Amino acid sequence: MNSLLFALTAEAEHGSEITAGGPLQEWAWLILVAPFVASVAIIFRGKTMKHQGAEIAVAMMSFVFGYGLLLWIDTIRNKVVYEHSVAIGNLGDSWVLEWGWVVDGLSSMMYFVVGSVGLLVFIYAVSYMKGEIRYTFFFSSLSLFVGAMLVLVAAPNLAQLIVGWELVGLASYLLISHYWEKKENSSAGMKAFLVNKVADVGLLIGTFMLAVGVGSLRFSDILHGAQEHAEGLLVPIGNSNVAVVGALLLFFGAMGKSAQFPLHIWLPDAMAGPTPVSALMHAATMVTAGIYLMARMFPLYQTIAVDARSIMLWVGVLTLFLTGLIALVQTDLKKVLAYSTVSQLGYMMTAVAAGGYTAGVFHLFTHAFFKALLFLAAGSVIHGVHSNEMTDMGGLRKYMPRTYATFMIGSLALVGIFPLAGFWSKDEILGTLGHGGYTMFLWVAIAGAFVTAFYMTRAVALTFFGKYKGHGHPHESDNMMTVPLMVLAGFSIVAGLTNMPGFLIGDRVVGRYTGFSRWLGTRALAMGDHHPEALEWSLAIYGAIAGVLGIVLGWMIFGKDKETQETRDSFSIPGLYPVLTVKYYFDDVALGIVGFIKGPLANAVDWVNTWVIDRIVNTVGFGTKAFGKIVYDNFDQKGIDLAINATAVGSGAAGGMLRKLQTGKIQQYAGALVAGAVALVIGFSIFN
Amino acid sequence: MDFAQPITWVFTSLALVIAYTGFRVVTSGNLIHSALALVFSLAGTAGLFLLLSAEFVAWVLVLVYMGAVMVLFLFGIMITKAPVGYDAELDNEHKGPALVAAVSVFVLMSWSTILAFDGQEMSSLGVPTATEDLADALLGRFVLPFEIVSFVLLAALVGGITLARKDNSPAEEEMS
Amino acid sequence: MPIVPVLILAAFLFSMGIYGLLARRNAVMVLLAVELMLNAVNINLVAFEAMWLDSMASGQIFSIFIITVAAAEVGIGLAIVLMIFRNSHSANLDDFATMKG
Amino acid sequence: MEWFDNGWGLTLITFLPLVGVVLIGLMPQSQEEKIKKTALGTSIIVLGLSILAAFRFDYGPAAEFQLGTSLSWIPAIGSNYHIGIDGISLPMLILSAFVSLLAIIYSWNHWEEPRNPKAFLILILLLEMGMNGTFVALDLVLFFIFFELVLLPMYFMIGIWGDKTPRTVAGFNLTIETRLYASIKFFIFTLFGSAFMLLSFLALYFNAPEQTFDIPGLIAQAPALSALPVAGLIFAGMFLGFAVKVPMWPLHTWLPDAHTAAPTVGSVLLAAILLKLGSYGFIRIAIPILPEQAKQWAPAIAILAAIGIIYGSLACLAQTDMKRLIAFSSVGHMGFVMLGIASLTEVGINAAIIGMVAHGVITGMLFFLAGSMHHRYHTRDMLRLGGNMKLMPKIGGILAFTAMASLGLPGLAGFWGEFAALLGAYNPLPGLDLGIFRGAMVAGAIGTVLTAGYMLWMLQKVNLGEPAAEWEGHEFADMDKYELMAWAPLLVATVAIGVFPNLIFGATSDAVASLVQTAFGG
Repeated sequence: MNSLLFALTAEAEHGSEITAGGPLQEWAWLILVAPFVASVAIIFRGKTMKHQGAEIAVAMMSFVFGYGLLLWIDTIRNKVVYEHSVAIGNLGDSWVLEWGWVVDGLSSMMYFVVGSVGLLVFIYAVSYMKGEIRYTFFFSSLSLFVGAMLVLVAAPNLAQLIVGWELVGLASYLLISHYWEKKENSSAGMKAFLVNKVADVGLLIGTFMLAVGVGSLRFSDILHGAQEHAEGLLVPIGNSNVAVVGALLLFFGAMGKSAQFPLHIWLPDAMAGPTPVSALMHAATMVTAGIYLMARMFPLYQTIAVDARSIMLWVGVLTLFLTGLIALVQTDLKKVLAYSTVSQLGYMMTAVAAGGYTAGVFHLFTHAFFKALLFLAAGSVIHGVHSNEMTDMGGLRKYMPRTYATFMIGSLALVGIFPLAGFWSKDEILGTLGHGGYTMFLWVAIAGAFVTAFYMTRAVALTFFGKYKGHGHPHESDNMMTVPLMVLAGFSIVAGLTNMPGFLIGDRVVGRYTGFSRWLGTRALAMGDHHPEALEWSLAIYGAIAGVLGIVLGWMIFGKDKETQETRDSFSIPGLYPVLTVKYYFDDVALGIVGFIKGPLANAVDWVNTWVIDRIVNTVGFGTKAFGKIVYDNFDQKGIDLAINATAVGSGAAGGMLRKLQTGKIQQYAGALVAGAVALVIGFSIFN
Repeated sequence: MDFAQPITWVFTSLALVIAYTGFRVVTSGNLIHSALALVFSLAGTAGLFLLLSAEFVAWVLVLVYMGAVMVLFLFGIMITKAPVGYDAELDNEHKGPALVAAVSVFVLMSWSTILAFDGQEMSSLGVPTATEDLADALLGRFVLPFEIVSFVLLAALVGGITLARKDNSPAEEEMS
Repeated sequence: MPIVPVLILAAFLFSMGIYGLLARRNAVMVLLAVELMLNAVNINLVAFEAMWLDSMASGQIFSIFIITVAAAEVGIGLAIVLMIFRNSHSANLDDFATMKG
Repeated sequence: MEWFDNGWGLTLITFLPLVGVVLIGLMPQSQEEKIKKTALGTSIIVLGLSILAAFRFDYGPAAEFQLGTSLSWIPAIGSNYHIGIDGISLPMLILSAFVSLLAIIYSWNHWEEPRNPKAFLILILLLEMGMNGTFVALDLVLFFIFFELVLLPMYFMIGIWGDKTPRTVAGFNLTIETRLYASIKFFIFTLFGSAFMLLSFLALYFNAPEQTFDIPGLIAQAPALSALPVAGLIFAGMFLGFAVKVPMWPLHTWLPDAHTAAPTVGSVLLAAILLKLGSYGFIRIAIPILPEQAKQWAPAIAILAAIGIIYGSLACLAQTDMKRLIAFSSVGHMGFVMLGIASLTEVGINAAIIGMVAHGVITGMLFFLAGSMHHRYHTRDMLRLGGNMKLMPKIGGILAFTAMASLGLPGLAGFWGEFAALLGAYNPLPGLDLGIFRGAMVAGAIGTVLTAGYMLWMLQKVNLGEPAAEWEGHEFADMDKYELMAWAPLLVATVAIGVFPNLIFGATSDAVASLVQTAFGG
């Protein structure tokens, strides 16, 4: 007899699979569980503690960071690829739901990124959020955010990935609408959740297509199926087949999470949340999820679903360029950074789509550090001047030296200045594009680098240079906030070294390839991606020129802190003319171009963003509600109910007639009874 | 029927008494007369029971019905201030249909009786059933119905008291 | 002695009871009619007993039960009549068409 | 424990509530405390017995009917007192006993006018008997009796303790009290469906080669029954009976009215268990007895389910009454359950069962919350509410949690049902029209977005923002201990099933596998 206990546990023994790895990997589930335990503990116990629960969060994050670091080191050293699954339910037809965790190059790198960036953000937030409303709940949600991301990263199958995926969405909703007393903030949270949910439809259907194609939800089975061109994946759909359509639908899901054009609209609004949330979201936990999914499924796009790549490339390139332009016209410091993130995500997507697995993931890795740094530094500025607007800033270099220095490092890294982290990763992306022969996209990417440099220069200039335009006295933040900044600045400088190529001088390679790609081993699958062992000088130069040009131009225009004297979108920037005139009217042209880019073009893009794309979303949202009301009012209430009410009224009328029989006189009833009995007897006698 | 036997005569006279008094019960214009007619009818029935060798039942009928129940009826008549003399209002307006119903029932029953039992004899006349046998049956095979009937009586007793009590009991006040 | 005359007598009494039940206006009279009907049933039972000579004397036992239950019925019935009378000062059934729909 | 396994256990689970009813009936109304304790004790014992049943149940042959008995009941028509449970009915039985107990706990200090705890508790216990009986019955006559027994208590609950505000009837120039309108609508609708269902049961009996009302007996004759010329009509009748109860679009309009008008506990029981009787009927009776007809009807059911999902969600977006919104959400969620059933695969039917349990737990919880908030605000109009998180942080937090669970957040109970139902619809039984099912799946997936939309909108309107001016200066009592006791188990169950769905699948998957195997030959 199989008892209840047996029924509950019997499935757990089935389906567990260990590829390699020791106790370190076997206990890695602890880092998935810890954040959730911490989150619950903070809610129930946090209020009674000295730091209102923040200590639990930080302790948990330290653990995650430490364990993640150990895991990564071990993975790099021993080339471990470990996977363990525990069945949690048998769906029938050989479908099994599983929880599990993967420890391979890709996921352990993500553990490290989430752990390190997360820990620094948590420490920063302890001070940043001091005195804010719902401090305890904030840390609980933040822990949930990290936990959800780790569940996503550790997933060995698509079902668990979806779980983590949506939990990330939930946590972002909670955190973005943290100040929900104001309706804009809660609306921003809703927008994030819903845009993601729309994309999730793609993810869900794509998952079904691929999973049904190979008969399993596991990544390993799907990817093997892709490599072996499994029959189920080649079922034709129109001109295409299941694999390509499924892959595109997965990509659609990734577009939502990773804020690809045109689903990027939620990300700038998400700035409504507190700054540490933005830092975490943009660096480690949320927007990287889409890129991670693409990287995890990379062999699929390399083998059976190659046709999907052109669409991905277009989306990536459009994202990186168009959103970069939007960043030019923002006055909110955090929004500049937000658009910048979208643009950088476009780079990553472009890289992955062009076959650059290493390039995309490497950019994800470096970007995590410098973008977290930029956001936290921006937070420090905001904390100092109590405003998000760059028109309230200026000249902060003197008041906030540490913040200034670290922000500069972050900006330079983002722009891709040698030898900071961004240089190496951007070069790798350009190299991938060049190698793949995507010339046009290569040039757009280089132009994107220029735009990046330009808007970052503007942001730096308006924030830290010129005269202080705000109210009150700005002050440097305390050590709790600046130390994480400095650590992150350190990472931003050295992170690139993990993938340093050799230098090609003549035909001799000087130096040694440190080999990021070797650290990213997943299963024993041919990744088939291109990763240069030597620096591509030509492309590096283009990239560097674009970056420097952007900085120079930006500095020329904004360096003197002119913009804010007039309106932000003004073409004429007085005081600049003499300089430009002196420079052979080249500047005039540049100004015209820049003015055009910054003025009509950027505004047009902004306009399209706000009035077309945003509007469609809003119209669809509100229209759906109105439609719902119309349907409800006209059809539900009038149509179907009418029939029902007619039946009821009809029955009522029949009852009205019948009730006349009820005279209430007992003797009449008795008479009827006797008559009935007599009739029955007669009837029986006749028919018998 | 064999009118040579004395038992036939005894039966015939008893039957006439019972039938006539029964008829009077439902037709008399006077309440008291009706009740008294019922007494006579029951007395006749008791006699019939003696004839049919149901001695014990006959005495029970006399004691319970003619003794107790009829007294109760008379009380009821008195308490409800029913008109003691002749009263034309005693019948309602449905005499005709009632008569039809009664006659048809009578015809049907007699007809089916004759169809089913014509020619069958009652054999045990004149040998009274021993009360001892009745007691054995009542407390043996029929003990459960016997107990249930006693419960019914108790319930009727309590119910009758509750219903007929004039003052509002505390329980009633709570309920209202 | 044949059983048929006895049964016809009982049928006659029963019919009289039905007539009284339907035609009488006073509640007490209706109760009297019901007694008459019960009595008719008793006669039937005893007569059948005499015919079939059941060893357990079931017919007589059942007539005893009927007498008992009839006594209970009269008790309750009269109590109800009393209540009705107390509430509306009338024992006429026509006045109680409260169940009229 | 011999006695327990021989059918006495299930008999007690079914009829103990009746004992409770008799005991309560004998107590005078003034002894309220004693009445409540009797009801509570009864339902605790019933829950204990059903948990004992879960332990005595043999999960090896989960597809067999166990712990049951079969006694001759109405020999004239060959109807037996045949009871028993398998892996499909076990979770439903426990859910029923569980929610009934919580309903009684919640009732401890929440009474709608005209109060009368005695009558109300009697009705709850009668409901429990009907529900438990339906889940253990293995004889069509027995099933039908319990199925209908549930109607009456619910009718009285809505009609007596329901919403007393007047309401105009659409299309007719008349205004009546909501409770009357709703209770009548509920009754007529359900009776309409079950009339056809009864006809179908009788037709099954008379047309079966071996006349019987026994469900396993009929399943054994499934091929012969499916081949009957009238089989299509029989299935149609059963479909009507069950579809009204589920309720499926377009037979759903009783549901929002009944839910809105019913007292809190009534709504909870209605949502948590009564709706499940319909979908349970599909799984237990309609599909295994007439598999060929189920195959023919499946595309239609899938289309209706998909329409229900989209339609329910759109209607939700138009609501301002909180309870009505939750009621419409049931239409959507039961759409997922029916979509799973329509796929006729193991995945889909497993999805339907876990979806039923999850919907019972989560929507039951939502109705509890809506009731408690109505108790405090005396309004359910979401346009007037707002800032609930500030006024009652605990209730607000639980509302947020439950709303998240309801929109199918992974890690909580609602997700697996939706996920697996859509997976089943993507990959239905071979031979079914793929186009229709995949279209329905896409509609269902879009429905999840709409669901998220209205749930978040409700949260924004009710929970977030600053409290409206009219609530200023009011002191609102947050969650009290009875509410905590009634709700905590539901919340725990939501998380537990979400994290470890094997709690349900462990019992169901074998039984479902054998069901599908028998019906469709694998």
